[in-house]
Amino acid sequence: MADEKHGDIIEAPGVLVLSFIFLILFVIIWFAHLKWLLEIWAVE
Amino acid sequence: MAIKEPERIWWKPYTRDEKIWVAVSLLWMFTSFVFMPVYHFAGSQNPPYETYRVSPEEFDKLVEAMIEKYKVGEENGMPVVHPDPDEPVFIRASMWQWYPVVELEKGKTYKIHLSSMDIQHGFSILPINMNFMVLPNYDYVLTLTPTTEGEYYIVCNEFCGMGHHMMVGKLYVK
Amino acid sequence: MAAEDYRICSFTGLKIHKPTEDLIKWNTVTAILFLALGGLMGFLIALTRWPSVHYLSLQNYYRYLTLHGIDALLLWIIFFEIGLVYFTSAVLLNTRTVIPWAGWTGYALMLVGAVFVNFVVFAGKADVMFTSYVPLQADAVYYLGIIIFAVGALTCYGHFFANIIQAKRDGAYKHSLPLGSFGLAAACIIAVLTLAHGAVIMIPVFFWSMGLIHYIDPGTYRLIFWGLGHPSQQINVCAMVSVWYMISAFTVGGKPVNEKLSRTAFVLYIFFINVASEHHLLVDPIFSNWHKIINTSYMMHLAVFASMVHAFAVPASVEVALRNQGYTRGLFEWLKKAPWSNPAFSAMALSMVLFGFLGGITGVIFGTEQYNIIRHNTFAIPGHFHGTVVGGTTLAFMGFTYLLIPYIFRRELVMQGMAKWQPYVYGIGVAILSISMMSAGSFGVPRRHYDITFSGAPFSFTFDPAIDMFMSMVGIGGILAAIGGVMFILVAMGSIMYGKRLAS
Amino acid sequence: MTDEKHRESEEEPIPAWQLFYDNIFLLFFFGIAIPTLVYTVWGLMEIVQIPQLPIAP
Repeated sequence: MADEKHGDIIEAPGVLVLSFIFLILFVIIWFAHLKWLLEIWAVE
Repeated sequence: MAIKEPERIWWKPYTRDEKIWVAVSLLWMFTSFVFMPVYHFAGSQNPPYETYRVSPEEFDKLVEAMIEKYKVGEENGMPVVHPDPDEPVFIRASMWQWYPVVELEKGKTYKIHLSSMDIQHGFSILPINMNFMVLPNYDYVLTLTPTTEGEYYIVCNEFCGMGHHMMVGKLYVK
Repeated sequence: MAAEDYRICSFTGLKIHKPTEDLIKWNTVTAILFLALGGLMGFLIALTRWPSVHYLSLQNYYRYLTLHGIDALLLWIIFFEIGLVYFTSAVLLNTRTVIPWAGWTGYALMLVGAVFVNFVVFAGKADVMFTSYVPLQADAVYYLGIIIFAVGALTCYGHFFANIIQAKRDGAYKHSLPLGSFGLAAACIIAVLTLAHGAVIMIPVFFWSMGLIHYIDPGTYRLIFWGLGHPSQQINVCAMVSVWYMISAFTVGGKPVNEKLSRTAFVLYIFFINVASEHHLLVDPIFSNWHKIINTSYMMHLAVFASMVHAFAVPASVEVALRNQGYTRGLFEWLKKAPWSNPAFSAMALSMVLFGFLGGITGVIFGTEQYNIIRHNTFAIPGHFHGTVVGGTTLAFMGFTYLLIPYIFRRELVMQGMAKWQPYVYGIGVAILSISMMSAGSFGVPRRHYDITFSGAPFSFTFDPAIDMFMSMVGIGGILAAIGGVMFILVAMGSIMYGKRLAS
Repeated sequence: MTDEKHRESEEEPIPAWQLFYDNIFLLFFFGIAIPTLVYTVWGLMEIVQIPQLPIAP
């Protein structure tokens, strides 16, 4: 591939979509744990 | 190829998909990592950090003194104490019991001291599911405010020998 | 070096040095045998945690659990990684192993240590779990075995550096290591740190177990032990990621889309992933919040970012390669046309999915100091690391074994029909196992626990009835994973012993 | 860095970051130093500074 074009192309659109699915799941699971955390007693 | 030496200069600009993914990953990682220090100041559930050295003998004396002062009954042969919220509470771990049974008042803040007489144990309050480590020769002080009433159980969740599965204690919140 | 010591691999065109080939063969076969033993233990443990089966006796449960950790987590993975050390530092560079006798010495020490540890645990003198937290004490032979094994492993990991220095002198590479070797370099750097921590703590504990030292501070032990225990898993992560890149290259001709991106991710691993050891100490007394926050938050997230980069870069290398082969229709034609019946490829793909979705996400969450309060030492933790180490590393290494059999052992795979299905059976089994462990753990079910009905306890706690289903699924996932494991052992050992010889 | 022999034949200089990444032993140094200081040494310093329990009998 030509170097000057390198910055502008999307080489792996499929993987980019899959990666976003992964990220969305990550965020959902993370916030589910925040909900669990808020249910426990106060401790410090 | 991952199995061949790359070309002489491989330090090249990113493609657009790489830039997008790097940017969103960094953004999400940034969110997740500022959560810890921010919640440390803003939130009310944080790992306690108050800790001291204490020998098993000293700790045992503190436990016995508390039982003498605040004992209100017995359950399954184990003393039940109802300590004053201003006073420290001591819970002793040993193979294989949590001693004694403690009654706490809802909404009051307690200093709960945990230490072990012998080996390492895991302090797990169920079903609320809060977990802390208990080490011999160290005192771990939880500043705990129970916010729901009921009967709770303390289960050991660090392997401590063949009686590990029988190491269950009790905690009341009234 | 005489030219007749080399042969040219007919599949890859790589130049393979005879002593290197022997070292890879012996380390790989030993690894597979320990996987078989560790897997058997894991199967029995899963059956025991299935409430309606509850198979093992109290004593055997903890004994086999200790052994499962040692054999499956330590021995299988490290022996295999030593094979990878020679593969990436000699075979990939078309050069030789510089000091074969050091390789054999390391191998012998590792084997002796491994046999010691297995023997003493089987004999019932070390029911201490993988972590052997002081003051819980095992027989001195146990610690001695671990130390001998670690010295052997250090010799072999160190050999990587000797090989690449010599390779550069010989002109085998000019500037940069191939990415596969670079990943293993990261693994070897982490290995040196890991084994140094191991020496610092295991040698005093060995003297303590003989009565020569009277006291080992449990807090110090935990700090240094996890300087050994968690980084040893980071070695696996680096080795696994470079195995992903190599499988992508060998099976579909994938090349890293951007060497800069992939190498940056490895460099972040080298610098920052080791401080993630702090995960284990988040709800310990002793350490200040800032020690916990700096180590897990600021540092660790840079390493997690690196994993997210690899999670993109490896499949992207596959996509780009397949698009170049003409599968360009729509977003996902390449995915449909990927070689899903090639067990090396499917093992790599499943390994990435399981590592990322199950192990990775939960690892980051459980490693956050606040979340750790609700997950520490619950069954969710083994759920997490069965996602990373079993679904991720073990499956990736199984996939790589399917490549080593033709390239190094020069045998054709036997039972190819079974080999084709093996990664799926194993992967699905591990996924069920891991998900159900994490679900049960979110209700507070403890790990390393013989009986969650607490029979004989002064007070008896009853879990939410939902956990019965999850704990039964642990058993079912365990059976499925065991079937997948047996399929792997049959195919791998069958091919190594009876596969059709391939001409070189 | 021993660059001379490459520079003879090839004109474009190799970027500094690439040279850094290729220097396995420099990476080795940082890979050992960072976790040892931030995790181990700092942790040991905290362990030795833990006070005695003031209310101990």
